Amino acid sequence: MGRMEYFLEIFFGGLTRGSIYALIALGYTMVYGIIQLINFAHGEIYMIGAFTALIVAGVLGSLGMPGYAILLLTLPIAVIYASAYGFTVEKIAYKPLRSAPRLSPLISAIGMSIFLQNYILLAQTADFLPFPNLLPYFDLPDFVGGILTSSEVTIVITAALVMAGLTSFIKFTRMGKAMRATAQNQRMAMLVGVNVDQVISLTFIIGSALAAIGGVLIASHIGQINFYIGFIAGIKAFTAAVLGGIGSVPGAMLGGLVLGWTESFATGYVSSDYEDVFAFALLVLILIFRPAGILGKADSQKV
Amino acid sequence: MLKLIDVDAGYGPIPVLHAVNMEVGKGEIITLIGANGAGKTTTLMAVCGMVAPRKGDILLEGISICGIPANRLVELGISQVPEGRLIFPDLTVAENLDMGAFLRKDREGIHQDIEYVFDLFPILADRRHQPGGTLSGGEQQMLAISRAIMARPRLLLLDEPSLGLAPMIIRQIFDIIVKINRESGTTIFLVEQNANQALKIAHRGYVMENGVITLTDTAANLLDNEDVKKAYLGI
Amino acid sequence: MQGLKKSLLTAVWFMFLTFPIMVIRVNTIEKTIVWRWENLALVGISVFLLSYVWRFLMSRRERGNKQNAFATDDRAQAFRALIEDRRIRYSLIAAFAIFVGVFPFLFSMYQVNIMISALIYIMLGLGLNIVVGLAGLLDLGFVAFYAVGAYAYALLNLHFGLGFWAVLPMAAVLGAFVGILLGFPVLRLRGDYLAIVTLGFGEIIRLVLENWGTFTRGPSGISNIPRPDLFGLEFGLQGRIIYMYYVVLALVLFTIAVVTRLKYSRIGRAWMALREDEIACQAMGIDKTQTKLMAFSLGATWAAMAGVVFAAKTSFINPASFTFLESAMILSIVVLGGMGSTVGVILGALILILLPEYLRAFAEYRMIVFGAIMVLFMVFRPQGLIRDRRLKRRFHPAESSKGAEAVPTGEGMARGAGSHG
Amino acid sequence: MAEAGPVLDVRNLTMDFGGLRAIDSVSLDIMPGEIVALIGPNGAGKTTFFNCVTGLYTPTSGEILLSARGQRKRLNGLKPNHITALGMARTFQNIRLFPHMTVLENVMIGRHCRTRSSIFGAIFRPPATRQEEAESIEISYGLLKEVGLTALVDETANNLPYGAQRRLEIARAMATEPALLLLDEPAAGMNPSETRELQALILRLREKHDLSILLIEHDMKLVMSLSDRVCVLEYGTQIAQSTPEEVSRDPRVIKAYLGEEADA
Amino acid sequence: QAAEIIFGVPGAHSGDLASYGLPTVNAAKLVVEQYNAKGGLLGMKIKVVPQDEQCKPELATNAAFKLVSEKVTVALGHICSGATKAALPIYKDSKIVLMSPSATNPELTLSGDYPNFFRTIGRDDNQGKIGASFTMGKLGAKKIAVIHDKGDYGKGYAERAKEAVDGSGGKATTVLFEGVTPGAVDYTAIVQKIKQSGAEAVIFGGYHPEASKIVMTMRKRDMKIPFVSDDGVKDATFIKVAGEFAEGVYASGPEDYSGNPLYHQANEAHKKAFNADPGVFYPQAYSAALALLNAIEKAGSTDYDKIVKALRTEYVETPVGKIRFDERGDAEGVGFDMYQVVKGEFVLVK
Ligand SMILES: Nc1ncnc2c1ncn2[C@@H]1O[C@H](COP(=O)(O)OP(=O)(O)OP(=O)(O)O)[C@@H](O)[C@H]1O
Ligand SMILES: Nc1ncnc2c1ncn2[C@@H]1O[C@H](COP(=O)(O)OP(=O)(O)OP(=O)(O)O)[C@@H](O)[C@H]1O
Ligand SMILES: [Mg+2]
Ligand SMILES: [Mg+2]
Repeated sequence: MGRMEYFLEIFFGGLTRGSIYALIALGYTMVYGIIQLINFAHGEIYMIGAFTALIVAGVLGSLGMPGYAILLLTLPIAVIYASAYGFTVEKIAYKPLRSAPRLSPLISAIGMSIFLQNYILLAQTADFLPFPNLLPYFDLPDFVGGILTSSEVTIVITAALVMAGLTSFIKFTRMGKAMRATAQNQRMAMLVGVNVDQVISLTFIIGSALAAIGGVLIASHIGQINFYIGFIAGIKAFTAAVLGGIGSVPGAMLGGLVLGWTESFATGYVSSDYEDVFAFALLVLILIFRPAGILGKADSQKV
Repeated sequence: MLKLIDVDAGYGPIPVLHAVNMEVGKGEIITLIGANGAGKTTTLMAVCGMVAPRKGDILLEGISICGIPANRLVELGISQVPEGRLIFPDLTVAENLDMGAFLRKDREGIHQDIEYVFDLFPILADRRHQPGGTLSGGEQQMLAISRAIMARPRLLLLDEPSLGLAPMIIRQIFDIIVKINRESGTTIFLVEQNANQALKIAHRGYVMENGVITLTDTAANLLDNEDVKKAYLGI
Repeated sequence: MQGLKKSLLTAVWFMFLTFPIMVIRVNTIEKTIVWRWENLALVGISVFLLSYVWRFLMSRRERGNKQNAFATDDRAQAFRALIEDRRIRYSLIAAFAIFVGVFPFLFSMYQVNIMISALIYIMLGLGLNIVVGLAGLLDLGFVAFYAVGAYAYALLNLHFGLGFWAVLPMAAVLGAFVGILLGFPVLRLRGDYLAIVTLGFGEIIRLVLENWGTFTRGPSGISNIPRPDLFGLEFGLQGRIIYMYYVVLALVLFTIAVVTRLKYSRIGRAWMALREDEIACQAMGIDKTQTKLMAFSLGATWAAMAGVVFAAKTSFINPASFTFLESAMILSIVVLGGMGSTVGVILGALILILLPEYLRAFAEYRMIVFGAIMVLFMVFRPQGLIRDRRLKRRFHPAESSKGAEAVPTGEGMARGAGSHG
Repeated sequence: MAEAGPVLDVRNLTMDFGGLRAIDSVSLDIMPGEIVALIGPNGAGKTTFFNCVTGLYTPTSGEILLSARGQRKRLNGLKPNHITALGMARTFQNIRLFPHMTVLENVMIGRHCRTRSSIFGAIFRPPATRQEEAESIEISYGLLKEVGLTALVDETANNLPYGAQRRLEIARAMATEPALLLLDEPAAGMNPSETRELQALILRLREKHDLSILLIEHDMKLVMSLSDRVCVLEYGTQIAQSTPEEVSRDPRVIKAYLGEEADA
Repeated sequence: QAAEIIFGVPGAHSGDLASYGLPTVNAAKLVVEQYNAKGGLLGMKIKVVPQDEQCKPELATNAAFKLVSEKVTVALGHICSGATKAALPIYKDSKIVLMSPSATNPELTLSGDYPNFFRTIGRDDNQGKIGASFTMGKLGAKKIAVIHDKGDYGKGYAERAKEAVDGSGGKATTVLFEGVTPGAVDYTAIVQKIKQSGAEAVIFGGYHPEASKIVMTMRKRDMKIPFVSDDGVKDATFIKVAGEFAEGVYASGPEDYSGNPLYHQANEAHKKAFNADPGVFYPQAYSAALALLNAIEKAGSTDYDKIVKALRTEYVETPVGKIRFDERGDAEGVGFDMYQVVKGEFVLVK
């Protein structure tokens, strides 16, 4: 097998993984951007999205629905549920802490994460469950067939579309503008007429929706889930968000990809023993030279 | 237009305002003067819904606005130049102004108003693509005023607009306040340390000490008042 | 009435929310579905009832925020008066000291054992409190230094037969050294960037321990690590545990003494100032990097010492003990207890470490209850259990009367201070 | 003491932000005991000048020399804390106190660079450390007495009224034992009577501590009555430097800054 | 004497490894229920006391102390070898028998330090050798990729397998020896690396979640080389999760028990009681519970020495076969066979 081909395989493998990271990272970055909170429960939302999808797909499957119909119904329901969870978590665990010391919501988030994990553990199961492949299968042209699978193509394309959508939403809509203003100064945003509570809720809803999409995509691709998948994915996605510059939406995307590639290439050309070591070492290196992440802005506070 | 009736307010356990009564007529410029920490800012915060009064009531055109969140009050036509300016630091000057018009839908009008404030403060036009956070103190103050104007308010609350401005600009700003008041009939509620100038442009004035209104009269009378002269005018 | 409607709505919302997860269980292979409708009713009813409790607590919290000016001040004042009465204070302290002193003889080995765990976490918490609470550096990889200490003892013992007391100071120095090594490149990062980098370091160290099998024995860990000895005396299991308890207790007391002194020293003040405003600090002549580095490596020193104790206590270590979750737990101790406050951290450690143990009665619901309690604690006590108070200094009237103005002594000026979070 | 040379000697200081030249070749010296005011329209670069001199910004070019505490040093490239240790202290345009520390502690932070005790000192508290600490408290308390804040020593800084915060910032700066004090708009937000008190305070401090002062201020009354010399900036360039009277008559200054009917 | 027999079940019941620990609790409950339904043991009711330790050594010592202080009679568990090692001295000092369904670390029995330790699962070292020789011999692979999950169990197995391959005198070589991160989002990169290495077979040490992910990724990329693994993989869940992709996978496991009616009976009991398929280590746990209670019954007493003696002498019928324990505590008769997934079931490779 050619070196080039191997390189491409590794490259696309990293791209797929990176796209997933990016989708989850967006949730972290948006929430962080707006309320400066590292939402440790975000990984759990991703997991809940995947679980809901599994349940819905299971029910629909038992009704004998065709594959594409299952996907078309499952994805929106998973997204709705994940958003509802994100929304509720914010209302319960973070909103009462708006004026609390900065680290308090962080601890509340950690507690929430433990809670949600065990909720799924108790209400469903600790076991790994097979996840049906919901992604459409299509034949790829021969020259890429050996390198890529159709689900990878689906993942990358979906992620790209979603991110493009989000970017334009933030850039061009009123709500996006309100989000940016809220992120910078909540009090002032209120004083120009932004409904800050609503904006924060919306941020959680969008972030959770993206995580659910990521959850459904990757669960279909990998074919299994359990209650703990959110934790590792969450840490990685958070790393990606910081790598790209936390608070920055394009940064999260770039960070996700860079992280995905780093891990992929580290495995491919060095050793997967130290895959994570490479990922974190890269993070440290990048932050040493760009203290605010790749696309993060050093803050323009004046003295 | 605006009426405060026996308002008590404060932060958490700390009481600041005690039975404050004030009235602002339509199209009027009134000014609230007082020493540092008297509670002037707190009064404005109570009016714009950022601090909930503990007792008493606040009426806007006869309707109680207590408990209405700040963002809804903007829709009702209250706009503010807050203490500390609160510029959006990473938005550019132009975007900051745009945010000022957040609730407005008339693109044309917004555009015109941006040109209008650039006319008022040409230096902002020069800095229009610079992030707000990097402006000098005075430039930020101009931006904050412009941003408040962008909302086309009926009632404009100004918290020490002359703070940190060059003398020439201060005069200019007071002129602009008068101009806004005259041209568009905007009611103006001005909080100032610079009592001298404030009283010169205001119709009426209130004096606040330790959260209590101790004196109210027409601006001209206050300028002549011996106590006021001693305490606030430095004469 | 209003409340009823709200509660009903909340109940309905949660029934919707938990519907798929609580009610449906699918088997995708055999395409079978189990419906558990009874769960839905359960959720509905319990949420309905809980929402009343929640609202009640919320309104109390609100009221507390708004109007505690006089009410709680009275209570607090009365309490403080009680505490400040010397006789009462000293007898309270003495009673507590005696209790702590005879603890191992009153309770079962299990109790003593978990108390040792709690004491270790008090050490860790106080160490992290220097970094997070005093210096304001969010460190999510604190466990790395803990691992360094534990492995230092395990390996030095394995290869060179060094004992607990020999390794303890060595590990402290090693911890400080590693702290400086890791801290140096990253301490110029701001706030949460520092958090993630330290998280990264924590993971890196764990992964190295896991993968570098020839040196660390990899994932299978190191067993048979001896407990501390006392002039070569042999005790039974019970004796060893009790001795361990006193060793750890002594270390905790030492830690408390050191941390308290640091807090009210020149260095401690610089840390706090740094936490509040870095730029102003620099303008006041404080070397930012050096001061941060001091906090970071001092925290690391304590973590490493706690690591040695930990290795001695469990007699077995492997990398699985040093995950990010552990760092998160230590951080929770600090925040939940009350940042910067020593008593707070002690309470935090006792609660967060002992709580899961006492929740064992809940069996499989243990961790879900634990998570919920963490959230509730933060929601209803956001500033932590104990709010850090700044030391007040009373000046003698004699000294002040020479001044240009009269200086009130104490009471009047102390009020209201500290009521800002 | 170095003989009668300027305390601060700034030569051709230039500072660029990206494409923007905020300060353009400004030179300024301050003699011992002198009070110099830096005035100019908003955005002229006054605060930036402070930031360059105190090491928060690295100037694009130019020389900054400080003669204080018996030595003469080039400040370019030094870190802010180092510069403070050399004998220059400042206050900020937007007050930057340590909000949750007590008033006394705020001032004691200023003592940091004049004290030595280490971690070991802190832990073991040898007599030297104890004495140093006692001295710190005494000096800080003395300074609070000078600015009239002794009634509030145990209050946390964020609970102070605005004017008190300004004075506290000055006391904190004084605790570093500066030869040169930089004040950025100390009278902003004060009413005329408070401003008069401030003026007295500044003069008192100068007397008592052999202090030179560089001051940014928009309150012309204060500037005119306080300063020995005034330097005027506009768009980063220096347009005048002279006595207050001359400056207030200078047509360029009137046009750029004071406005036609300068009523000061 | 207590009027109850306390049956301790320490293990990971929450956290990332809960899926390995919870089946043991279920097994214990079912077996004990059986006994209690028959009127208990030695005239006493049996009570199951689960203690969660998340597979963490320090929590394991807490759990052990807790059980000791609750006067536990025998304990079934500690799932991970690390936690078991940390807790064992406590049971030993308190003279309590501990039987693990899943701790495979050789040291536990080979070191001779723990006369109170027993297990119903085989040791890593045996399995690794079996896996390697099967791959080199039966499958005739010359180039072998050895992958593990960096865990205690998986890495131990993989190292033994590698030793066996490298020591085969040139019959075969290890072309790749690497660990994957458990729980990682995907394993595409390592699979491509295996492909690139030109390996003719993969030996994997670890548990079924990673195994199924790797196998599925391989098969989806048309890599048809044999996949050989251990008894952490030889589990119904593996087939359930990997589905059609599981076909053809080899996994070693305790000597064939698919023909054992007790095995099927145990599975059925689980499905009936919990409405779900049993998880990993369920048969081992079920067997261990039977063995422990049987020993008490045969010993006619809850006395430590008598129980130990009974465990070493009395055979008992369990889902993993008819077993008793040797001097070191390993179950006799729990050797390893190689199985292959054929039509959705593990069948013995002859
Ligand atoms: N967020 C807050 N929390 C607690 N107390 C506050 C807060 N903001 C202001 N205060 C206190 O309330 C009192 C009144 O403050 P306020 O800001 O209204 O005064 P002001 O008249 O606007 O003074 P200034 O001229 O300084 O702006 C002061 O004693 C102040 O310390
Ligand atoms: N960090 C920065 N990045 C970009 N531009 C900056 C920065 N800091 C200051 N500026 C610009 O430099 C110019 C000078 O600012 P400076 O703060 O020195 O003004 P100033 O003279 O202090 O004004 P004021 O009296 O209003 O405080 C301003 O136009 C400002 O926008
Ligand atoms: Mg104010
Ligand atoms: Mg300035």
